[in-house]
Formats: sequence, structure tokens, C-alpha cells
Amino acid sequence: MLIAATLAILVVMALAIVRGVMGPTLYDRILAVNMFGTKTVLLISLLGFVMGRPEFLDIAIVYALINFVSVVAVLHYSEYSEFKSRPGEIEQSRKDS
Amino acid sequence: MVLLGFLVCIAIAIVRLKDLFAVVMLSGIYGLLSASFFVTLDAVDVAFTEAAVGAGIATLLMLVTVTMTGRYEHSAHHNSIWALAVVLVTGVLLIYGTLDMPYFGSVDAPAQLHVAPRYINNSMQEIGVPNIVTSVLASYRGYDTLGEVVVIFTAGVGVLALLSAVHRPEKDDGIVSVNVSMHEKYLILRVVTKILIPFILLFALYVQFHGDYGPGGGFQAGVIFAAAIILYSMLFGMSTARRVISQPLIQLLSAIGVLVYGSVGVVSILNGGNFLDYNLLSDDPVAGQHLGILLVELGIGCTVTSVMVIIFFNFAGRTEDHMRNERKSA
Amino acid sequence: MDSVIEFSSALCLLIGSFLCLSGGVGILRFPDFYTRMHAVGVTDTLGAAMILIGLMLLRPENLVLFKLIMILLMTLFINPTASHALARAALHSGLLPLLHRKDKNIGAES
Amino acid sequence: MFLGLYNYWIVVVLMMIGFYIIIAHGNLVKKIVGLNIFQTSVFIFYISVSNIDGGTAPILAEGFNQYSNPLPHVLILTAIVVGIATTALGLALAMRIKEAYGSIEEEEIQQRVNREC
Repeated sequence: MLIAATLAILVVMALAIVRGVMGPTLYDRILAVNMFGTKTVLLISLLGFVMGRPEFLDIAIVYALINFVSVVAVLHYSEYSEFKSRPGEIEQSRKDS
Repeated sequence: MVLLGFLVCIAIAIVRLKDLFAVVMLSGIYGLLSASFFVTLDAVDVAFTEAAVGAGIATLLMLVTVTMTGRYEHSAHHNSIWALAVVLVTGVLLIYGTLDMPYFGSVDAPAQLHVAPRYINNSMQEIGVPNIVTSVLASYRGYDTLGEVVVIFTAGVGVLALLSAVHRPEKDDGIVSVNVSMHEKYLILRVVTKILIPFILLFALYVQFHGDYGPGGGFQAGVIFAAAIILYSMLFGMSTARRVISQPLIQLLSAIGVLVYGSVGVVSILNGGNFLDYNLLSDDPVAGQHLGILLVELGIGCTVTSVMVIIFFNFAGRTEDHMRNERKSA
Repeated sequence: MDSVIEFSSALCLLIGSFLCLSGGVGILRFPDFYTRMHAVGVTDTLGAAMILIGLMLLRPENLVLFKLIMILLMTLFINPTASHALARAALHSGLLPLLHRKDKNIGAES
Repeated sequence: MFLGLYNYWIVVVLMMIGFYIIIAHGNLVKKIVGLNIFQTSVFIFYISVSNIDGGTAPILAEGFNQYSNPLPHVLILTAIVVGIATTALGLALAMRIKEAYGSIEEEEIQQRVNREC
């Protein structure tokens, strides 16, 4: 069961990567990164049990925290840089509204 | 194995993308991926560090830089055919070189035969610390680690020299109002962060002092500590964070960390041993080792935290100044 | 008793993996950012919680159990917050949900 | 043969991708990203070397007697932290260049320098 769950997580990671690479807007990418981070946390926890040494969950905790920090950072700084981004994705939808 | 394939995909995507923001984000994923790969290869300490550093701090610093330097890359591939040729030739040569390598995971590879068995077999009696990585890092190869800490300290000094703003910029109404609106917008985020930050700090302390028994140690703890402070300063504004953690104090701390490390070495000389010979710090050699490792890790943690915070403060401060000037001129 | 716990652990893991997978399909197949956000935000939190509970039921030693609980609490705190902040930032920056754009001629999503 | 050397080949591929970015792209930030990829490939190489079949993480515990090699782990651990320090320094330089020349594209900087001379 553990291995099946690990495989499922790996597949989801692949899907998230696809979205992160394709992602038409910046926010899609942030979403993909966030999801990827959560999946990594799960993967690490599962791997610990699969390999028989589950003491190393500290790493998973660090991932959860760092993931949060980086999402906050991306939001914070995308706000700053927004006004100098090219007429592209976001302005596009704004014009359409 | 699959993870490595992912890594290659991400790297190729990074080559292709022009939007630097996306590139930075993908490099964040790249960091997470390589860290999980390290976990599968049993390198838990390395994974720990890579998670905190490669996925966290590096991405963050790049984000700040990209914010300032502009989001898009100009498509100027001046000499890309030559570059491709050079890269391909080098790659083929390197792959040819790997054909002589011992296979992955083989027990009798030359790398496994020399010092490693001694570390694995003797460290429990000599150092008394279950985490071999910590004992090698802080004791057997303490000299190297001192060098690394000095390198980090130097990088902090370099960033200070390059980016520290001499003048205190006057308060601008525009940026203040932007900040206020942003803070109202992220009310929930701020509340949750306020709850989380004590836990992050506590966890950093746990990592610092549990490093003897599990993955962790000064480097990792320092980075986590710094991440907490950075989180605070992002959500509550740089000026608030500067009031909590004053710049001179943190500069002093970064120097103190190196000093603690060095003075442990000097004390062991004064006790009649070699530099960084912890056996003589106490009557019992193993207790001496414990004490030495504890102090050294403390020094490392101190330096790493303060250098990371210095770097971030200067980056963010510089970017804010830049943005303000740009807004004024616009 | 043992087999009951083992079975429920396997069940939790199974449900968790299924939720994660559906979230993964959702992030790939849904048409615009907000629907993707919905797919991920919902399944991520519950799927992660399910998998972690499944691991807890494997009855590890105390410290590991404690750490798992910490991770669970953290995901429960962090995930919804991050989703909320993300959606909000996207809305503020002027990215409109697909429904609002329907009547205009848009092929923005490629 | 294929499985035995797979890791090393991936390392070479990643390293070359990083190398290509450093050579062929003019944007300084992107160059630093390339440098990071290059760096990570070296990390992966070291960690692959240290791994042993049937080994476990080098933290002593009851019931395990095969541990992977701790020495590369130590080297890479410090290398990662030093790597972030150098990355930070490089990014700081890029910021200063942006302030001084108004651009971080190699060619534009070159033009600007030529004009000023």
C-alpha cells in the first residue's frame, strides 16, 4: 500500500510539473509549485516508511515550512514587479473585462 | 530514478523559458526535486540542507533580484550553435569518462574503501554521536568546516559591501500606502504567520540541538531561523523587521559565530592539544567531543542565520529603494 | 484488532492517493486558473491529511507520531492559507475567472 | 550497464544543460540559475557515489550495519551552504550592474560600456 501511494504521488508530481512548465499565467505556476511542495512533503514521509527508517520526518516539516515561505515570497514580490511586466497575460484579461 | 527524469525535464524547461519569474519558480521545484532525490539516496542531512537552501533561500533571493532587474529576458542567442557544439563535445567526453566508473551502489567502489569505514566503525567510540555526518562535519573535518564558515561570513561581508544603502531613505507616501493596502489584503496570511513563526523558531532550535542524533545541525538550523525572520519581514514590512532585529546586532552576531568556532580551537590549543582537538575540552574525551561539537554547531548556526538575514535585508532594502526611485521618476 | 488497524491504514492511504491523483488530473485538465485552484486546494488538503493519518495508523514510535501530527497540523494551517492568499492575489491583479470572460472573445488560455 | 551508470549520465546531461545556459544566455540572472543547475548536478554526482546498495542513512541505529558513505554527505552539505553564499554574492553583483548600467543583458552592458569609452 505504501508503495502504491508513493507511485500515486510521483504521478501527481509529474502532472504538477507539466502544469508548472505550461502554466499560461504566473499564478498557475505558483499553484503548481505549491502543490508540488505539498506532494514532496507526502513523498518524503512515505519514503521514510518505505525505507524502514521513519525518523527523518524533520525533512518533511522543513519542506512544509519552506513551501509556505516561498509561496508568500512569490506573492509579495509578484505584487511589486507587476507594474513593470510586459503587456501580456494579466493585462490581457484586464482589457477584456 | 523517475525523479532524475523530472529533473532533466525541469532543466530543459528552464533553458526554454524567457519569463525569469517562471524560471525562478521552476528552479524552486528543481531544488525540491533534487532534495527528494537525496532522500532516496539516504543522504538525509544533505536533503535537509538542500530543502532549506536550494528550494527556500536561493529561490527567494532570485525572486528579489528578478523583481528589481526586470522580468523578461531578451532573446539574444548570439552564439548558440557554438555553445551547443562545445556543450555536446564536453558532454560526450564526460559520458565516455563515466564508462570507467564503478556501477552505482557497488559496495567495493574505491570511494567506499578508504576513510569511510573508519568513520562508520569508530565514530561511536571516539565521538559518541550517532549521526556520523555531524561527527565528521564538526570533529573529524572540523578544520574544513571552519573554512566554510569563514567563506559564508565573507560572502555576508561582500553582500554588505555591495548593497548596503548608506543613506536612510525618507518615508515615501506612495510606498507606505502600498504597504498598508497589502497588509490589509493579507490579513489571514499575517495571522497564520504570526501563529506559525514561534513554531518555526522552536523547530529551528530543535534542529540545532538534535543534530547529534538525527539529521540537522548548525547549517540547517541557521537557514530555518533565517527563513522565519525573512517570513516576518516580508509580511510585516522591512521597517518593522529592522526594528525587531537591528542591523548592527546581526552583523555582530555573524562575527561572533565565527569567533566562537575559532575560539573553541584556540582553547583546545591552550589545553595542550591540536587546533580543534575537542578531546581536551573536558576530562573525559567523549564528553569533550560532545561539548566541542555543541559549541561549534552553535557558532555555525549563529553565523549562517545572521549572514542569511544580512543578505536578505540588503537585497530587499535595495530593491525597495529601487522601486521607490522608479516610481518617483515615472 | 491489528488487522482492523492495518486495513484502515491501507484504506486511508488509498483514499489519500486517489484524492491526490484527482487533484493532479484537475490541475492539468481544468480550463482556467480558479478552477484549477479549486481542484488543488480541496484535494491537496484532504489528500495530504488522509495519507498522513494512514501513516499514523501504522503505529510508529512516539517521536515519529508526534512529528506526523506536526506535519498534519501544518498542512491544515498552511495549505488553505496559501490557497486563499494566492486566489486573492490573482483576483487583485486582474485575472478574471473564465465565467466573467465568457461573453467576450477570448482565447487567452492556450 | 544502463542502470548502473544511469545516475552518472543524468548528472552529465544536467551539467551540460547548466553549462549551455551559462554560455549561450546573455541574461545575468539566468546565468546564475544555470550555475545553480551545474552545481546541483555536482551534488547529485557526489551523493550518487556515496550510495551503497542495501545501505541506509549514516545515522547509527540498532539493526543496521550497512551505512552509506558519510564523507561525501559532509562535503556536499557544506558545499550547498557555500553555494548559496556565492549565489547571493553573484545576485548582488547583478543588482549593482543593473543600477549602474540599467540592464543585466550582457550585450546591452557591452554597448553601454563602448559608448561611454
